This record gives sequence, structure tokens and C-alpha cells, in this order.
Amino acid sequence: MPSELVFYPLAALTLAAAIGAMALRNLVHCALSAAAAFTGLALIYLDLNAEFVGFAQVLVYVGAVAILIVFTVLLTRGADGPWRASAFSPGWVTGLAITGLLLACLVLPVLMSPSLKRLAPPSATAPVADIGRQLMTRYALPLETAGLLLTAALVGAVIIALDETRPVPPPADQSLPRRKPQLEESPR
Amino acid sequence: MSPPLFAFLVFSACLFSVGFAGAILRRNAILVLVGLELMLNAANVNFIAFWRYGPHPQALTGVMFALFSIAIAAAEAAVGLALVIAIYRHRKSIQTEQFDSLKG
Amino acid sequence: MAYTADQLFVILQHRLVAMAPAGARPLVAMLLIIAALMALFGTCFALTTILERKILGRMQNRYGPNRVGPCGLLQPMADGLKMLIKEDLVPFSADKVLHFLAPLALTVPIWLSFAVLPFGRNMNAIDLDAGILFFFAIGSASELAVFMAGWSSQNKYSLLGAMRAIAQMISYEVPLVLATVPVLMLAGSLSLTDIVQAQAGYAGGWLPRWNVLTPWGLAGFGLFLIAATAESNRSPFDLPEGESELIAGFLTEYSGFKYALFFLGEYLGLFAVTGLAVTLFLGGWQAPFKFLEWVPSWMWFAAKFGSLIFLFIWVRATLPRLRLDQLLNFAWKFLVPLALINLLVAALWHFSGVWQFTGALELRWLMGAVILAPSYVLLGRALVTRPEPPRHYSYAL
Amino acid sequence: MDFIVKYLWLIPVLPLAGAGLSALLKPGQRRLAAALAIGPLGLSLLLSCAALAATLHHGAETGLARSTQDFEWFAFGQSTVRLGWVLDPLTAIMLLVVTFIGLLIFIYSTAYMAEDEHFGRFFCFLGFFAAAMLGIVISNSLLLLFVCWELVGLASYLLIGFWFQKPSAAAAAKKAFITTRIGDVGFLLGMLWLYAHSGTLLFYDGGHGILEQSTVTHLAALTTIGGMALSSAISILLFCGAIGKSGQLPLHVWLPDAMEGPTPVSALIHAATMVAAGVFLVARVFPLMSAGPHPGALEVVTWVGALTAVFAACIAVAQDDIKRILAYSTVSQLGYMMMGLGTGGVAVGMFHLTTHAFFKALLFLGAGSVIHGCGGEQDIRKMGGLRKLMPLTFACYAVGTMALCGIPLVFSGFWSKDAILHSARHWTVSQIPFYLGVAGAFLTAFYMTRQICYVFYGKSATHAHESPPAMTLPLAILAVCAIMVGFLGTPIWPWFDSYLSGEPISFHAGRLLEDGQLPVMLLSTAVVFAGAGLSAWVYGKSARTSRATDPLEVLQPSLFAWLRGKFFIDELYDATIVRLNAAFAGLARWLDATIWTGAVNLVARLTRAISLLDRKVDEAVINQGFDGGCEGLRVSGQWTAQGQNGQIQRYLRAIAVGFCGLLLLLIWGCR
Repeated sequence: MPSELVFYPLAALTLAAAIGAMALRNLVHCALSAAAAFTGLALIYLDLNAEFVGFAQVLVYVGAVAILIVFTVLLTRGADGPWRASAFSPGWVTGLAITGLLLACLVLPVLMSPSLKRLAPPSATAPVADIGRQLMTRYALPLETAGLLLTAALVGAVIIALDETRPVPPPADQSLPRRKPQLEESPR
Repeated sequence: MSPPLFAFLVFSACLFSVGFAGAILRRNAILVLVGLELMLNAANVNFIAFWRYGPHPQALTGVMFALFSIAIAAAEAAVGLALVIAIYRHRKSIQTEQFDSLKG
Repeated sequence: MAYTADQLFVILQHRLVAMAPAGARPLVAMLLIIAALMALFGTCFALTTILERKILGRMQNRYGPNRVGPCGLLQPMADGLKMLIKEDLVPFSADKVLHFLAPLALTVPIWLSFAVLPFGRNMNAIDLDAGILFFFAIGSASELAVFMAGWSSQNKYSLLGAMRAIAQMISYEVPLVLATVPVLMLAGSLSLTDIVQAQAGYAGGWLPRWNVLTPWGLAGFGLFLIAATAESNRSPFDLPEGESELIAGFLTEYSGFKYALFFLGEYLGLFAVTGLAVTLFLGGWQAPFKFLEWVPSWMWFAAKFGSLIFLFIWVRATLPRLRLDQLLNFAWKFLVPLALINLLVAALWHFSGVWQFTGALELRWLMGAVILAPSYVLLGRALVTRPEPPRHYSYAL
Repeated sequence: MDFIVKYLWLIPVLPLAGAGLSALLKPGQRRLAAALAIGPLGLSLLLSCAALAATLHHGAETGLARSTQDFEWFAFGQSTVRLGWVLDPLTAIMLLVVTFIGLLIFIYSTAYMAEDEHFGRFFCFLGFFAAAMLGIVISNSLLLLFVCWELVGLASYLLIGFWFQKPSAAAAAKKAFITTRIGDVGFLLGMLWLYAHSGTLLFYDGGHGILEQSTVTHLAALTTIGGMALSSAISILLFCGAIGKSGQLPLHVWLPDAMEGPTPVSALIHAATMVAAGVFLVARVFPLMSAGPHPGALEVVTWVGALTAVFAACIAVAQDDIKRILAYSTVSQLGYMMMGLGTGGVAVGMFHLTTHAFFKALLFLGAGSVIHGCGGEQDIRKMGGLRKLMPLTFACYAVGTMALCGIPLVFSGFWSKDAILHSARHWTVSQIPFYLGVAGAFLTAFYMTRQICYVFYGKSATHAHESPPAMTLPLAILAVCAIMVGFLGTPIWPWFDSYLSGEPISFHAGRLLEDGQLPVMLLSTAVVFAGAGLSAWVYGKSARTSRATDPLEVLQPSLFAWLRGKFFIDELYDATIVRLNAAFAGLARWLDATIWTGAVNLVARLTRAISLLDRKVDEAVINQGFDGGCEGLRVSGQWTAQGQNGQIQRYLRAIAVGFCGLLLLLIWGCR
């Protein structure tokens, strides 16, 4: 049973963390703030009785995606930092306007439809056993596809990020400076 | 006392908009990807909320969709960030406005 | 009598909760458990530090601490006191907020992970449906804490140590989880209580049905222990804090109570994975023999737990530290493939469970051994890099 | 029975797999190459024994044991093409002969080819050949049989030309290939004709196969050109293939030349198995051949066989090359088999095939041993006195010779040849084949004795040595077989006959005296001893004295020249067919160079003129219009391209605006 006491503070914190992730100037702060937002979302899922999704969210987003982001930030250091003139694209005013339009378009219909004012039914759980059973029966094909996708993404990411410009050590006898034969035959 | 369903939807709309704003406004490609992740997460909130408030919670459709969405988001992050690193190697920069080789 | 001894702590908790006013009872129950866990593992931490130092000392042919209290047993108290009254230094250029948050972000999740461990019959804080997933999810948060510590110190040794630590923890999380998967497959549940229940009973009337007593369980136990050692940054996988290389890695800029928190966090992490190893592979609180079932279940858990902790200390005293490339190669080229093969062995074991003829058990064991032993040998062969052939110079200068 | 039929395909596939594997070997791996040929064939031999046992067991219960296994190969339109294999006594006996003799020859080859550089290639080809031959034997479909038939042809080509560095070997391989192709055209035509009328090419298909009662009577009832039954016409076309493969008149010319190949090849392919494929084909389609009240096809088979038997025997008298004599002897014996098939039926022909396979393989391997011992010498005039130097080879060779000549009562050739002569005696159409057969028997005894005299008697001219055990052991085994096999088909106990026809067997000594058996036997015995005695008298002396000129040459120079020149058939072909072919080719070349080239050039000129006109029109009218259009597109494209500036974030904004528009339209626009 989701509770107002839990949801509203959590939602506010999550939104704040998300805004921080998007607005802070320091990239590491942004990444950590994003991780906080992901954690907040996981807690909201727990509040909605979706235990499994919540834990998966923490495992994947905090444990993997946030780390990846942090690593990328460190590996691309020097590209741009907090000392750059502006962290935002040119034309940010129109961008904000478009975002406002989008937000209005998303929120207005929600507020206008009366059927969405309903409260939560007393209990709805997602037992792990049921999730497992459904993954192996009804969702077997999507599961396999997702596995294939993840494998492809793993291999692809490794290949894309592989540093092929790394200098290959030259063969042993070429690494030595060659004695130039013409030196001895040079005209005096 | 549970919050009404539209509270979740408004929350997810706000989260989506924040992610979107980051994706179109930030100059750093990594943060564009973070913005995309936030947008995906906003969609997940909707799935879970509709599952929880929907008439057939035992069907688990929303939960399943959210799970697959998380898996795909992980793949997307991995490939996207690998691309950022590769671009950084070539250009020594990850500023989005410099990625315009594909212009018409 | 045996029942009372077995359920001693459960009964005690019920009595104490019953004394509280009715409205506050759930809260009191929760707080009681939290207090008990913190007290238990706090003591455990103190005891382990002194024991480790003494055992290491014995193994290295010296005495170890023996000045404070009887046999030096009060040494942890003295150390704790020293830590508390030390000055809390923060580097000038450090990111002060993150520098402060990092030890908290490390310690708090690890305390949380004790919530799902079953310490005895009916003795777990919460029985989560997806308990083991919770455990790993919480565990993965510590990587971020390590990064925070390393980055916020603005010190190159700290950052290098943090990067090493994250690379190591990410790499070893994969074999750790993969070694766990067969147990979950065979138990058919993610709940740790169910996993312990699945290991109840005796095969053939005498051999306990612990997972470690199956071919895949034995291999999985080994894989799990290795990965767990690496996950908790202990020797021989203590590169992130290798004091001879990186001063103290991400801990370089920490001192005083914050340092103590990191220290605590690392030991608690070790306790958590050890508890998980006991639960997953050693039958949790189950007794090893039928005639020993009168011994309370929590004592069995404590005995197994203590033995494993001793094993970790022993390993620390025995093995030298690895190099970083060896460490990562070992994880990705040896542990992960072996864990995947182990998965196959577990599946075969499961499906051959229907065999009823005499000698079926031996045949199943043989099958597992036939798959695992050659893969172990071959993967190990592939891992060992051959020495480079002598360099050949066509002519020297 | 069912079990062995299900896995009958393994018999050809095992040697094929062995050959395929050995093709991948490095040149040095000689032992492995030999093992990969011998091992699978050994397994095939075991399976063949099992198949024979199964047919025997099954035949004892239900008469004729025959079971098939078919599968669908492909379908076009409504009809499907089905292939399959069949196990019946004919298949079983042939399988055993091929695998057993093949195995012995393989073992023999390991020693004979031991010094050869391309040892591995040789065994690869041998295995391939064995696979194709076994495929012919088991196939239940004329199509599959044809495919294997052609594969056998290919294998034979490869093996004859094994020493392709020798121009004569390359030419012989080509000759063999092309000559047999001429026969195969007839085979193919017959097959197509048969398919057009029956709609299937399966031999046995539960009453619908081409060899079964309904189809055969249907085909026999139809008539074609000259009032001949359709079944006979088709059979004669199929027999063309057999003529080519079995070296019958007039397509026998390739077989003696094929002796250019290594001697084990000659033994395996050109004596024991491949040339027998033609005989096997006739035996297989015998129900079709013998259909109707007047089986014209069988008459053709008989006449061709009888003429070939005498014709080839005549040539063999005047040859000097030890393998060529045996080659003509083979042609002659194949003629006997055809004659036996035509006059006496499947059992008579197949019995002679079986016995001949053993003793001719023995003779060829013996010849190979002699050649090996004499260091590659093949001319019999240059040999002599080997009886003492190679005693084991001599003993085996003598057994083979006596079996081939048909020395009575003990040797297998006597019984099988006697069966043929007996059935020819009782042929209702004509008695001439019988007399030709008797003449052939005389000549056979004559030339074989001549050979023995030249090779093994007289004074020794060379320093020969006995061959290694891997060569002599197969010889010994084959010698024993050459004696024993004959007892399977004596008139007293005709096991072979009854096994093939599925009738119960009986032991009846009196049958020897019935039905005119005894006079025929006595006649053939007399003829054989007369031929051998005459030859021994003529050559026994000269073998000791002068070897340069043949005694016959002194007596009858012109006749001997004809015989020595093989009746000049090759020259006849050169003068007629080959020259005609060359003339046609020249004509075609002239046509191509003048008439067709001129026409093509004319067309080209015309095309160039038209294209010149086209180009003018194109440049003046179309290009102008097109350029204008392109310019317009370019300008508008430039204008549009400004929107696409490569900035992902710009695109994202555009997408968001579009999305908002669609959302608003969805909510308020579609009320």
C-alpha cells in the first residue's frame, strides 16, 4: 500500500536529485546526483510493492550505470570541465521553452482525466516466483532477445571503446638504432 | 492513505521533462546520456504505477515491461558511453555541438 | 529444553516486545533487531581485529598485541578510543561534502545487508522474497562510496586506488553472482530462508544435503570464496589499498573517525559475504549430523562463520599480493568461464536428479567431475602466460 | 533385416567419409591415409556380412528376401523424385564380393604402392571408388544408380590417370572416360524414356516400382518402332551403358588401354568390380529385360556377349604385355557373363561374375606381383623362369589360371563357365552362341597357357624376387577363394541359384546326369585340355629357346598381324569417327569465323549508328531538361539542408515539438 507519507518526500527528493544531475556544473557531482535520483526511484518502486524491480533498479543503475558514467567522466577528463564558459548549449532559452511546452502537454491531460484520481487497490504484489515463471513462459522470447541484446551490447561496447591507436611495440631488431652502412662510405 | 494515481504520473512527467531538458541543453555528451536514462526511468515509473493501480495486477505486465526496460537501458548506457569514449579519443572533446559530421 | 535453547533469542525478543505499548510494538520490534545486530557485529568486528592481529602474529612467528588487558584482548578498545579522539583532517582542495559522505555511504548499506541473513532457525530480521537480490543490490552501492572517497580527496593516489578498487569490485562481482546462480536454480527461490530450508535433510541418511557437498556446490563454493575475498579487498586481492604501492589507496586522505568507519565497513562487508557463503553453501544453520541437532541452530551458524573468518585470515597470512593485470585476467578469463561451466554442471545435476538406479549418485558426481576438472586444468593452463622467448638481436651495437 | 536395411547406407558412406578425410591429410601421413581407406572398408565388409546373414535368415523364412528404404530427394511441381536403397540377395552377394575383394586389394596396394610419392592420393581415390561402387550396388533407384555409375566413371578416370605425368596414362584415362560416356548417353536416354512412361525410377516400391509386375507388364504391352516392345527398346538403351562400362563390342577399346593405371587399380576396377557393374546393371533390370513374350533385349545381350567373348579371346592370343592379355581376357569373360545373363538368367551371369571376380583379381594381383618382382617389366617375352624365383606367386597364379581356363571339378571357373555353356546349349533362338562359347573356352586355355609358359618357365632372364607378405597374403586368400567359390553353384547343390531366386535348396547328385549336363561338361573339358595342350606344345619349346618371334607368327604372319593389331579397331575408329568429328569441328569453326562473325559485326555497326542518333537527341533535348530539374532540386535541397546541421540536440528539440503537436492533436483534435 503506497503511502503519501513516503511518496511525496521521496518524489521531491528524487526530482531534486534529477534536477541536480542535469544542472550541476561539476560532472562528478552530476553523476552522483543521478545515482541518488536512481536510488530514489528504486525506493518509489519498493513503495509500490514492486520489490524485484526496485532491487534490479539499484543493482543495474547504481551498481552498473552510475559506475560506468563515473568511469567515463574520469576517462574523458580534460575534454571540458567546470572552468568552461558555459555548461549549456547555445539557445537554451528556446530549449527551456520547448521543455515547458512538453511538460504542459504531458501534465495537462493527466490532470484533466478524472479516472486517474483513483486510489490504490489494497494489495497487489509481484512475487519473485511469479516473475520467474512468466519470464520462462510468456516472456521467454523477449528474455532471450534481451539476453542477445545485452551480449551484443557488451561485445560492441568493448570493441567501440577499445583503444586501437595504442602504439604496437616494434620488433626487437628494429627497435635498435640501425648502423648506417653509408656512413662509412661517405665521401670525405 | 495512498497518493492518487495522477500524482505518480505528474511526478514521472516532471522527471521526464527534467531529463529532456538536460538532454537538449547540456553541452556534455555524457550528461545527454544521463538525461536519456532519466527519461527512460520516468517511463518505468508510469509502468509500475499503472501496474499497481490497474485492474489486473496479477498479470505483471507493467513489472515485466519495466524489467526489460531496465535491461535495455543498461545496454544503451554501455554502448552510448563506449561511443563517447571513442569520440573522445578521436576528437579530444565530448562537446555535443562539435559532433556535426552528419550534417546535410 | 533444546527448543528453548534453539529459540532463545526469538523468545527473548517476543517477551521484550510484549512489554511495549501496543501501538509501538512493530517499531520496538524493528529497533530491537537493529540494536541486536549492531551490537553483535560491532563486537564481532572488535574481536576479529584483535584475533586477526594475533593469528597473523603467530603465523609470522611473533606475538601480536599482548599489552592492553589480559592477553591484549582490550586492544580494540584502545584503538577505538585513539581513533575517536584523533583530529579529523580534511585536505584543503578536497570536495568536502563528498569527503564527508563517502564513509557513510560505505557503512550504511552494509549494515542493511545483514537484514536478510538467517542467523538461526526463525532468526532473520526480514524474510525478503528477493533476499539475495537485495543483498547484491545493496552490496553494489559500496563501489560508488569507494569512488566518492577516492575522487573527493583530490589526491592522485586516492584516485588511482579508487579506480583500481572499482575495476576489481566490478570484475569480481560477476563471478560472485554467477557462483551464486546455481544455488538459486537448485533451490528455486531467491529467499535466503528458503535456500537454507532446501539444504535440510540427509542424503542416504548421513550425508547432509549442503550445497558444498555436490560437485557444482564445491566448485561454486571455491569460486564464491575467491570472489568474496576480492570483493572485500582482502589479501591477496588488496591492491586498492596496497600500502607499498599506493600509500593506502582511497584511504590516504582519511583519518580519525572517518577512517575508523571505513575500517568498520570493510570488516562488515567481509562478515556479510561470509554469512552469505555459510547460508548458500554450508547449509546455513543446519547441523552437520543428525545426532548433533540438539545443538542450537545459531551456534552452528556461528561455528561455520568463525571457521570461514579464520580461513580468510589464514589466506591473508599465506598468499602474496597479485598484480593488477593478473587480477583482472584471473577474474575474466578464469573465474567467469569456470562459473559458467559450473552452471552447466548444476543443470546436469538437477536433471539427473530423477535417476533412481543404484550408483546414480556416484555417476552424477563423476559427470560433474569429468566436466569441471578438465575445464579447471585447461583454463588454468590458458591463464598462465608463457615466459617470452629470449630476445634475438640480429646484431648488437 | 529391418535394422540392417535402415543402416545399409553406411556401407558406401563409410569409405566415402574415409576418402573425404584422407583428402585433408598432409602428403606425409601415409599410414593414416592407408588406415582411412582400409578401416572403413573393413567395417563395410562386416556390415555386408551382416546384410548377407540377414537376407539368408529372412530368405529361409519367407522365400525371397527383399526390403527397401526410400526417401524423398526433392519435389518439383506435383511430382517428387525419390531415392533409396534395396537389400535383396543380388545386392548382398555383390556387396560381399566388392567389399571383400576391395579390402584384399587395398591391403595389397599398401605394399605395391609403398614407394609411390602420391600414396595418400591413391588411397583417397581408392576409397572414393569403393564408395561409388557400393552405391551402385545398394541403390534402389535407377537415378541413384546412374549417379553412382558416373561417380565410378570419374573414379576410374582418376585412377587410370593416376600417373598423369605419363602421356599414355593421361590419354588412356581420357579414352576410358569418353568411350564409356558414349554408352552412358544410351543409358541416360533409356532412363528418361522409362521415366516418361512409368513416372518413377525406383526399382521396387511396393508394387509401383519399374521392376515390379504391374509396370513391367504395362511396358511390355506397349510397342514402339519396328513393332518392338517398349520394355525391350528401353532395355537395349540401358544395355548401351552396360556395353560401355563392361567393355563389350564395340566399345571395348578403352579397357586394354586402362592398364596404364597401377596394377591394383587394374585388379579392382578393370577386373573385379567396376567392369562388372555393367553385368550387375543387366542383372538388376533383368525383370524389365525379360518382359514380354519375345524379349528382344536379351537376344541383343546374348549376341553381343558371345561375339565379344570370342573376339577378345582371339586378340589375347597375340599380345605380349602381361596386363593387356589379362585385360582382353577380362573383356572376353565379361562377354561370357553377358551371354550367361541372356541365355540363362540372373543366377548364371552373376555366378560367373562372382567367380571371375575372385580369380581375375587373383590373376591381376599375381601379375602385379610379377611386375613388382621384375622391377616394372611388363613384357612377357622378357620374363621367364620365375617359377623358382617367386614360388608363392607362381602357385597362386597357376591356381588363377586354372580357374580361368576351367579345369574341371576343382576350380570355380569350371562350374560357372559350364553353367553358361549349358544354358547356351538350351537357348531356343540359336545354337551359334554356344559354339562361339566353346571356341572362346579353347582360346582362353590357349592364351593362358602361353602366358604361363612365357612367364614362369624357361630360363630366367631377370633377377626377380618374391614380393612382401602384404602382397602375397591377399594372393593366397584369393587363391583359396578362387577354388572354394565354385562349389556354391554346382548342379548338384545349386545354392547360388536358389539363393538369388529365393527358392528352397536341395542336394541332388543325380542332377549331374540329367538335362544334358554331362555332355556339355565333357565337351568343355576336352576343349580346355586341347587348348592347354596345344599351347604347351607350341610354346613349351620356344619359351626355352627363341623369344623374339612368336611361333604363331611364323605359321600365319598375316593372321597374327591382325591379332597383334587388335583387328585394328582403334585405327578404324581413328579413321572414321575421330576424323569425322574433326571435320565437323573444322566446319563449325569456319562457320563461326566467317558467317557468325560477319553477322555480329553487322549488328554492331547498326547499333553504333542508332546510338549516334540517340546521343544527339540526348544531348540536345533531354540533358537540358534534366539539368534544369537538377538545379531546382539542388537549390531546394540546399535550403532544406540547413535544418539538418548535425546537431543532435537540435533534432531532439524538433522531435519534442512534433511530439507535443501530435499529443495535442490526439487529445483535442480527435474529439
